[in-house]
Amino acid sequence: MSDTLARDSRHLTFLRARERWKPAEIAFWFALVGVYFVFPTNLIFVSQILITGLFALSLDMILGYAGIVTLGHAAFFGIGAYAAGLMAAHGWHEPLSGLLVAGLAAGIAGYLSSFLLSRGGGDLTRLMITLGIGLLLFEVANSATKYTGGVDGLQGVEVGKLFGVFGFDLYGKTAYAYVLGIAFLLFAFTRSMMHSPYGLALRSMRENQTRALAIGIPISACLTNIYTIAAVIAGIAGALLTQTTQFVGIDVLSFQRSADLLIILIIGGTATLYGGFVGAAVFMLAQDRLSNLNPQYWLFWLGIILIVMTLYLRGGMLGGLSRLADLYRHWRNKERP
Amino acid sequence: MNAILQTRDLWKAFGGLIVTKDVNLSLAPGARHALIGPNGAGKTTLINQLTGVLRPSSGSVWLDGADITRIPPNERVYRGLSRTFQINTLFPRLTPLEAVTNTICVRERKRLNILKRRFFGVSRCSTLIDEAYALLEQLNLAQDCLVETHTLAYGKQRLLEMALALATRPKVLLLDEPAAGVPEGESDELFEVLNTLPKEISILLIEHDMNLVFNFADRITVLVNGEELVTGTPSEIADDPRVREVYLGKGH
Amino acid sequence: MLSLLGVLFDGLAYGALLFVISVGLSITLGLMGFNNLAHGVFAMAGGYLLVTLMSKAGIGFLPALPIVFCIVAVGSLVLERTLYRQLYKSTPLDQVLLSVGIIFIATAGTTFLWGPGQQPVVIPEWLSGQYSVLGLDLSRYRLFLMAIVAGITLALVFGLERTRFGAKIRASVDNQRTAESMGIRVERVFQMTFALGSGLAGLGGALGVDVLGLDPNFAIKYLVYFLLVVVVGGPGSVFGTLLAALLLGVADIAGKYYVPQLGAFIIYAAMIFLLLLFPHGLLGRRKSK
Amino acid sequence: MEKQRHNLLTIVHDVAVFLMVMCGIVALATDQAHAAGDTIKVGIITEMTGTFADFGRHIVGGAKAYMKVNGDTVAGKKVELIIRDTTGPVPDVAKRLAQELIVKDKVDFIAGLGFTPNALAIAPLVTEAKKPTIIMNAATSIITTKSPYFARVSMTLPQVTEPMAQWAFKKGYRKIYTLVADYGPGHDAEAAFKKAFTKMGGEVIGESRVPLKSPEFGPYVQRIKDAKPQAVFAFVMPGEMAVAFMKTYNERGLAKSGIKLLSTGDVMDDAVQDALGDHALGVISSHQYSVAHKSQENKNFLAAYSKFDPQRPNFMAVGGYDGMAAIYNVIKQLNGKIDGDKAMAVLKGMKLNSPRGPIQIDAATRDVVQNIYIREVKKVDGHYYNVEFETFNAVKDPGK
Repeated sequence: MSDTLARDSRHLTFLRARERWKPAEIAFWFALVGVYFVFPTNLIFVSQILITGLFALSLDMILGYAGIVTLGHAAFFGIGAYAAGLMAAHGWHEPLSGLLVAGLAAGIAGYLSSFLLSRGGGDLTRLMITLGIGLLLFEVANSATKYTGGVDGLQGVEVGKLFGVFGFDLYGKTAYAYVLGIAFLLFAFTRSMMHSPYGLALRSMRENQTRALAIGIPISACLTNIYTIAAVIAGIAGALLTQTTQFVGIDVLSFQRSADLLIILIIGGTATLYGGFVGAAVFMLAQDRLSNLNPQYWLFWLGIILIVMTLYLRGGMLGGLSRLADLYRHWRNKERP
Repeated sequence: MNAILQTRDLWKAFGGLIVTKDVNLSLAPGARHALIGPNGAGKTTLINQLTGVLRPSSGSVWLDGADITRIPPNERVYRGLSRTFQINTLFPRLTPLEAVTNTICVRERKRLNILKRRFFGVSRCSTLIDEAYALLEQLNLAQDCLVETHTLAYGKQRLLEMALALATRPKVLLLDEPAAGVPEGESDELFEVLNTLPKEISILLIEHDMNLVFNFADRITVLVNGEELVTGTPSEIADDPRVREVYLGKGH
Repeated sequence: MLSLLGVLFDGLAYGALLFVISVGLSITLGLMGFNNLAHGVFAMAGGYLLVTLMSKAGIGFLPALPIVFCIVAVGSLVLERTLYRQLYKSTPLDQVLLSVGIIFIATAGTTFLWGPGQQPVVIPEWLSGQYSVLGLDLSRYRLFLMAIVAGITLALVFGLERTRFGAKIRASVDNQRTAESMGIRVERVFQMTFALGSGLAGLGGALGVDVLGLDPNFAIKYLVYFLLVVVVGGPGSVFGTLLAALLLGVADIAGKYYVPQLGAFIIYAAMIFLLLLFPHGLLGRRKSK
Repeated sequence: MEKQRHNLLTIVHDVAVFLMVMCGIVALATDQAHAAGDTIKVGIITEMTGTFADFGRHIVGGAKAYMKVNGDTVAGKKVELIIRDTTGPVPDVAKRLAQELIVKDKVDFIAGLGFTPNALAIAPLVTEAKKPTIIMNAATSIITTKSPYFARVSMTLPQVTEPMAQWAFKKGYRKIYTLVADYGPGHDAEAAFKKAFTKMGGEVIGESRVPLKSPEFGPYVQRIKDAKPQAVFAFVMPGEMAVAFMKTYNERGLAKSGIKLLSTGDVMDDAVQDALGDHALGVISSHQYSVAHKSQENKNFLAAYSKFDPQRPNFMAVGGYDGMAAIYNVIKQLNGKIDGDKAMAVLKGMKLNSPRGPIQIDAATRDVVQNIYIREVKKVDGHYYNVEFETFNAVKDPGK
């Protein structure tokens, strides 16, 4: 066996294998297509899971990949939701352009606020600044009753037909297909970005900022950049929620939404790309089921889950699974020495 | 003199505490320059000013004829100033191959188009990956290049420190105690690497191990209390009574 | 002029309240470096204990306070042993999640035991109402709070700076290994510190309920306020916490009195502004390497 | 080795996806279990967890109390409650729950709805599905105009606010200060009071809006004190906001200096009376229901409610109770065959004998018409009650 040949194939296959779409990933998205036919009465629920998953993906970009802890991510979701809602309420009913505008608005907000984050201080300072911005924005939406409808919500959101053909119906069929399509596109976009040299640079920043700076990564520019992109995706997720519910409640900006999102992502697993979707599914299904069983104590169970997770299941569901797989590998290696 | 790296009247004070006092350091192209001094002499602070992590209170830093005093750290790397760390400062959950490839991609980022940089997988940059692999091979890390960094032996991690710094293709390399913490027996590998570094790279070495310093350096600067005590050839330094005093105490 | 003085007094009094409910967190977060968002749980425990002691056991308001402090402090040790200890060296994110889990369980538990409604808190007659001093109306309870704050501040500053225990805490915090090699039982010191912080949280909760109300959501509702004060002040600095509490208190009250339209924004805006000016807190120390 | 590593990653993802799909299937499949039979299903959308869990507790408690008193079978059909948790004012969740109740559980009625945004969000759905929907709490005027299938048994804010203004003017108050919580309902109350009061010739000499998340009322109350009005009209969120406000009000001696406190009954919520304690003594409020209301219906209601909840009920519980009464009536009239349009026809103009007194659902607006009582907080047998002393008969929502 020629030495060079072995060498070539070895290190390149390693990287290529990481980047390739795995069969399980393809199965994941096909399963979601399957949901459309198998569970026609649950489409709204699953599309809300997808929206939350997409929102969690955007958080994953900055928390999982860039390592910024934030408690104010709902700000961008909310900006997107209101942008899409205001457009639709003031006569512009076309949904796709609504998404674009929402993403743009959230992106601008993300770009501007990213400069507040590069001021230094620890995780805690960043946490409080993001939290503060989120709370401020909530108050702004609450006081601007004339434009946002305040706590009563923004009414009169009318979303036109998708491509001028498919109307949004009671069963949420159009909504589901629409959400799934957009979620997949944005996921593929994020996925390819995270596997690119840029994604590698982000991961290295999370791993060690000092070194990242020492190998020449322009850290604050990268942070601004990824923060903006994450804000755009969060904004689009918000707009999707607006368009599929045809209503905007002020809760899109609430602290609760940011906090739940963080929990969702952690439950699913950070820096895994799928963690957000898995977390959203588990969290929302559990909330729905448990609170139907005994609504008052859903919080209790959630608390237990969180504690068990932090003590015994670091890395979330997907992290736990990969450790299971590690065990499996050890076992197999023993079997076949 | 056309120095590759130079400081001019560098001065740094934290409040009333002066840590760098009128330092005028000068590295000729291809130099093997060592910076020694007792603990707390301000060696690391000086390095931090060279790399741009700290801003000097006054004075300036020059790289290849350009004033880089106000240039951010990452831009200095781009212009050819790279460093290693005294304490391993690596990416624990990246593999060495990823870490070095990352460094090379960062270096080449202005030559990659946006699609390659942002949207195509890293594996598309196969020439850069080959370069990374070759570098790792050169540093005896090829065997371990596909496992996560935190699982590597300490000595291997020291080598990776070096690999990351070299991957930026520096003109000037600042080595901050490269042998720190490496047991006696295992340091040979490291010295060998140091000795085979290409001559075009100018090196500023900070080291406690006097053997290494005197074998390696062609010029030595002794720093005491933030001040340059003396600069000279190894033999000049070895004979200098002031240096003996600093290192061995007054009684000797 | 009179209204200015009145506003200043109200602001300081509000600051005193903020200080009382947050200082415990400043200790666990700042000294031990534990991101204990469940601080409010201990405060809430203090509140419920106070209510129960007063209504069920018939203990007076003043004697109930030290009892609350002790019970919460001792009770917190159970949590420290079973849960917190395991995460002392974890990432902030893990600590945040653990403590959020504790908040959720506490919220559900309190709902189960006391129901979701507001708990009545009756403070003694001699603490309610106002003193009239030179035309200024000063609330008795607020004056009482301010006195307590002065007491706590002095005790803490004295305790942390001048006593052996204080020296041990500082040594353990600065460098765990060195402290251990000096014969300090770091684990024990951390336990005591945690109990102190939690006890103070309980005391703060008990003192705060008259103004803040008490229901199972207490821990989450006021979380933002605890964090705000501590982070702005600079974790671990008692004076910093005091300064931040008073500053934010005065800013908030003055803002609400003079520009009531902006009432909701002031405290958050002040926080962001102060954090941008002092990313490490007013009197925070930069983490030395 | 490498091949194995590759397999491994695949396995991880396979397992993850498998688990997720299983989770989903199990969770979704349990939904399909509801069998249609000889039952009438009522889907209650309300707040069961979170900060507003009290809403759900009262609404559901009230609904169950009605079923306790009147049995769970009407016209040969068993009535079944399906309770869904919105967790708060979260319209997207409310809308999803409504959709699921309609298409999956196939409910005959939708009820509950503690918050305006939740009600507004489901309006297009219930219109499309023609589901009779009983609003048991949400109080913004416009709600019933948003869907012809909405009927309200609770109240509207202007409805309870206007009588307060009229009473105040009648009692000779001319200079009044208003203080409201800074959110939609607060703004509505402020506007309704001001409109009614100034129309009669009174003057609102100052207005304050208090942020929802404010533990400190000092500066706002101080402004009132400095403005020296004859009375204050206050509308804040029930719960800790009301408690904090009342405490500050008393601490600053406004009551003693003769500034009367007027409010609507949501602030003087029966359920929080004991938490308010002496602080609220003497406060005048206007509302449709007081626990202290003297009637046989109220006695029955209180007795039944105490079976579900040791704490006192409030107006939301009565909303739940009367909502169920309306639903029972419809089932009876239609003899168990529920049809959206017919149900709405029955609801229009329906009269009920509620624990609060007689009420009617307006035939034109589908909104509630009811007596509004002026009450004063008094201590009776060691507990605090809103004691009614004056009645405005059959008040319609003036907001329309």
